[in-house]
Amino acid sequence: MTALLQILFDALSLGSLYALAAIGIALIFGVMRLVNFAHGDYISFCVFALLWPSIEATAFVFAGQLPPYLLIPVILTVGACLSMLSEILVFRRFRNANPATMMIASFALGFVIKYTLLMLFSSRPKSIDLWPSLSLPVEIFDARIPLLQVITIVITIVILIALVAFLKRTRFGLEMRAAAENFTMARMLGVRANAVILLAFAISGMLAASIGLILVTQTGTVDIQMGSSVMLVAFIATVIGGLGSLPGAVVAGFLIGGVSVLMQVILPFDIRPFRDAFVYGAVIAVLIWRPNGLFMPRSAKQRV
Amino acid sequence: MKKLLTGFAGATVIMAALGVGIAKADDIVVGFATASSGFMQAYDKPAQDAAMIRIDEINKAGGLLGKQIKTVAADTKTDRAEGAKAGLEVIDKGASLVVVSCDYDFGAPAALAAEAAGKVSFFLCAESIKAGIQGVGPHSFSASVLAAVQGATMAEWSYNKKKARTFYRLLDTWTEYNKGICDGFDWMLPKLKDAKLLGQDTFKNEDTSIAAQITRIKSLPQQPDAIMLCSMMPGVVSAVKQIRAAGIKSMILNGSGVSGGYWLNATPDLSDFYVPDQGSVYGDDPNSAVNDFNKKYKAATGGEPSSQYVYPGYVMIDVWAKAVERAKSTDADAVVKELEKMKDEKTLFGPRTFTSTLHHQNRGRYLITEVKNGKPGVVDEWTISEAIPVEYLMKK
Amino acid sequence: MTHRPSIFLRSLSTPLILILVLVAFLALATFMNSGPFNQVVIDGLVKVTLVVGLYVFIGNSGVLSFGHIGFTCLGAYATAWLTIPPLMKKMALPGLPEFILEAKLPYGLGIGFGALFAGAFALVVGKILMRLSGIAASIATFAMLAVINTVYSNWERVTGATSSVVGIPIVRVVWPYCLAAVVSIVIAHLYAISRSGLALRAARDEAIAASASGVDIGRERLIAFVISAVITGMGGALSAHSVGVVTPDTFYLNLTFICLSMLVVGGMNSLSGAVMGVVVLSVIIQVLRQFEKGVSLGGTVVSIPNGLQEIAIGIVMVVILIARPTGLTRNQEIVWQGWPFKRVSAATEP
Amino acid sequence: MTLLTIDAITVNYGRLIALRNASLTLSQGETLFITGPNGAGKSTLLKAIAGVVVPKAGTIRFAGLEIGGWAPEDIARRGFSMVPEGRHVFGSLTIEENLRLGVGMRVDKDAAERDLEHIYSVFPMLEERRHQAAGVLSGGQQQMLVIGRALMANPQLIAIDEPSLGLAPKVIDDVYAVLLKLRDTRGLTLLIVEQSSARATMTGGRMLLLRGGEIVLEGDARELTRSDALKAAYFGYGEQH
Repeated sequence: MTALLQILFDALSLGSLYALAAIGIALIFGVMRLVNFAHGDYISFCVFALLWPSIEATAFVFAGQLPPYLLIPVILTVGACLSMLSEILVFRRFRNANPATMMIASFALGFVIKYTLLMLFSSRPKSIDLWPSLSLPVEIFDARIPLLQVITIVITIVILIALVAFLKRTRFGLEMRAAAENFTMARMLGVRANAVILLAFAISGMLAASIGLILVTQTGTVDIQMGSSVMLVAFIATVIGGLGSLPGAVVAGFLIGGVSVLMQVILPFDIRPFRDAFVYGAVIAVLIWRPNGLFMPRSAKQRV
Repeated sequence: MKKLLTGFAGATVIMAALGVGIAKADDIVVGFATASSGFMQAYDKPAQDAAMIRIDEINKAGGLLGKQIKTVAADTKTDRAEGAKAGLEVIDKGASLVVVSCDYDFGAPAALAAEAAGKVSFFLCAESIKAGIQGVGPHSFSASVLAAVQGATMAEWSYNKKKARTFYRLLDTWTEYNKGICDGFDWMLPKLKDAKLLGQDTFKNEDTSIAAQITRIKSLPQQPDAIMLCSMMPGVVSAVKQIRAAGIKSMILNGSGVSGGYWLNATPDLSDFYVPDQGSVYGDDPNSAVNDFNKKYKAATGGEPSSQYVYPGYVMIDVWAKAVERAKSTDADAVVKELEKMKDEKTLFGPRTFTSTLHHQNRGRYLITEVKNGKPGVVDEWTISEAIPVEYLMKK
Repeated sequence: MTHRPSIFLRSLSTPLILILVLVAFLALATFMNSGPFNQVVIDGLVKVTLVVGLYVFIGNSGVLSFGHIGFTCLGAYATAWLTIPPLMKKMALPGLPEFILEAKLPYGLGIGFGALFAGAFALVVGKILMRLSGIAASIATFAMLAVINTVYSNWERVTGATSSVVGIPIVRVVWPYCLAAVVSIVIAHLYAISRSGLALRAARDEAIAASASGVDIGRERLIAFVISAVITGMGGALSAHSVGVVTPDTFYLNLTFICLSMLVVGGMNSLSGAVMGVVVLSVIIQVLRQFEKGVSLGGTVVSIPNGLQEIAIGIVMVVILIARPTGLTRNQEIVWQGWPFKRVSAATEP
Repeated sequence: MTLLTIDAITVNYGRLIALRNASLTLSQGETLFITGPNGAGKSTLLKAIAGVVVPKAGTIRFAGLEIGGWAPEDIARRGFSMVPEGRHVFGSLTIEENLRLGVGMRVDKDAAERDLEHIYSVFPMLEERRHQAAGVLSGGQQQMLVIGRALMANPQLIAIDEPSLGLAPKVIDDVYAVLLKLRDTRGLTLLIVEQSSARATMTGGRMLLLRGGEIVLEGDARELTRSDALKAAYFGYGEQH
């Protein structure tokens, strides 16, 4: 029973990360058909924003020393600004380009961000102990669960609720949903395209920042690669969920998190290193079964 | 099209201008085909700096065979295809010793190029048995000690000095280095009477969470005395943090990949954490000459050595230069012959032995560093009771 | 149809021009006779092979594939299995079947079998994957790459897992690579003007109309998928012989993105785009790299910090794509129409 | 007062010329029907005004401003409301959300609420299902919704591409009644594309015939239908009613 509970928390906390990242990607895809491969590098960038640039092995913690009530808004702002900046400088110029071109442009942008970080901080992963008290375990029904896992899940739920409230209850949210569904029609109704897209990028950037904060608290590491693996899974989750469908992205994020934890638990030792092969095999199976994803938005067909 | 070709021709002219050898005939050239950018840069650069210190020392003391040692460098960009180019480039510039990247996988292309050209190649700090005869050829060496020795050292030392009897093996499948540590551990464990493996698991370095693996340890009927953690940066920090966060108190044994205190601020209260080191970067080495080297390194680079992986660079030039002196030539075959005669050759960072079947260390003296309340310090020294057989390592 | 021959000739000029460009590089390398420069040219020719392979599928079908580097991996390991001296193989890869363990083929045959192995694998996997289209197909191909990578990274006894497989004969002469690149261009051109290639491009541009006129899109895609797998598999085998070492992580995301970028920057719907993308980006990279090492201009050495090359190439790519969203060749083929070169639309003429 | 002036615009999609040298003017409170066979460029003309396609040549002035090259949202915000062909409801939004989308640019929120009530009173079905996703509506109901949504913006000029398509005759009557009432009370200007001229004859107003991307005929709707000019201009294809 306690083991089961533990596994449940493992799956939920991993799924939370994937879900948050998947929303960030789905949001942008929704409003402008862009699969943003730079998203993972936004995550890394936000994490590096905790440090002062130096190529020494020891991390020079800078912003990371701020109290949480300042640090969180600062990092969220960094994420939002980076994301918006990339829209203004790069993606805005690709409004009518085909998806492949935009995808490669986003990859090139990510490349630039990654190597800029590499130059400023060197490639050696750095260590930082952010909010050590979150690493302590808590007892839940006899299971000792790291507090951070609980917090990750709670934060994800809070972010999801806030996002739903924003989308459902505000004017901007309404316009964003409309723009995600039919961009041109929304514009003909006076929805300001650039503002909506910029806002979507800002939210996406803030989501990247929150993932970065969770990751760095959990791993204690600041590494250039750290966003990439999350981003890849999130990208897949977005497709499985049905591109552009936010609920789909969330569900698929949790699904992939759950499946990988489950595989780690049930696979025998000799096959365990092949875990990802099974996970990706499952991805192919799902795609064959439902090529348009689990939750295809009603209007997606005509556009993709 | 036309523009394109013109541009291309221009580029090649530039290349040709640079490609011409720059070394004087009476210099001995050491070529570094290492990473000055990309991921490996952080590992190659410090060891290369240490090598430069030894080269400087030799040059100041009158040089090698009466000649000055010159260095040339080419960037591998942490890319294998670029590595082959870099190797060819330094050979083109007359290198008689080709120094290649710290990691076997990234160093091999350049080392293979050197081998094909009949030059001696040295891996800066690769710890796979392939970094040498087995994976490159008879002119290739590594300056470090096999990863397996680290795993074996930790097992034997903890068994003898810490009374560890029950073990758990946690392998990060990312690199050969990680597997090497666990191979050494696997070899040693059956030799230890009553020592028992309670279980084992794997993870991937990039896994953001190893919660499932930790749950498996915690569901064991009995918690292990020691966890052999075969992993490396950056994933290892995350793994250690999560293991301790989950309340697992077993001592954690490691390879040298976690050497150095630079990452410990991620885990400020870490205790019962043990690392094998070739020399101490913490300023408390039993050999004061090592502490002197650390000062010299700081003077040359502006910072303390970040980990023990600085040291093999120094050892490398040291043993190679000795072999050149003894052979009275930089001719590859003669130098190799002299290197292979070395048996427990003293260096600043432990003895070195090369034979005609192994250009690497399958046994070696290690300092044991303990991390206590987040502070590292040398607590012991250990040399495994017997060398790990080459056949065992090759089968792995 | 009196103008037929002229169209045929003009379309024939495309591969000829591209081949001439490659042969010019071969000649230059022979003339320079410098080890490092040879390696640069070899590397470029391997990339040409890979990107042309990608083009055969992506360019004709319009489906972006993230999986082809998986075929590169298959080809590279296949030639490694066949060409490494048996003694080394028995040590490093004892899990291989007996007849492969005993084999010691010349590298040419190794490359050939590598290409065929990749093609055979693509035939099996393609039967399943080619039912998909659009972004679902892209993700499915990526999942295939991830599965291949995971298996090759962990199958200790057959692939040596993550450790480098060594002992592959290193080929440092340029002409085999040039030959392979030329062969891949010829195959790509022949496919593009074949009935299947035409049908597939028609389906790419007008999916509904094409399927209404009886084009079996799945079948045509499968054909393109297999042919492109053969070419990318061959490229992988070549890359194995160019460096002498293979590891699974060489054939993963980085290479995938680099090759896709070269294709898209060149112009993903045209063969000329595939070749020019590689040539242009490679030349820019080499020039930037020279600046990293330092270039003496008028007596003063100009150099840029190490690592700036990667940043610069990223920016260059974005700028090219902003200026030419459909790639350097604007998705058109370079054809001979007297001097200078002129382009025609790839949609109307292959 | 002239509300819209289109002067010699040409629109092409690649090599295909969809609209050639088309000019027209429209005064406030006027009704203009555009008719013509399939592919004549009717929808393209509306899209050009809306800013969805950018003319290659020519100028468009709306409400006293040169709007050529403007973004669609900016044109909409000047008081141009468009109902494109093919019922673009936002399927995942509720009916009321769809309607409220049109209000975004208005400052007179109270009046907007009254307009909402008004639209609900004309199309009671929409009110009944106001909190359901618009995707579940039938084709005709969706048509009502998009017209209602366009009116919610309180535009000066509304352009509707084939309002009758898929609607029951009774509903068509209702739709026109609303439009004409707004024209008479608020001075709303109507620009309506209809493939047939029947409705134009019934409603009255000006009519314009497009064929092959060119304006071939223009005049009073009733007079044109009475004379044979329209039929002749439409030729080949014939009148459908």
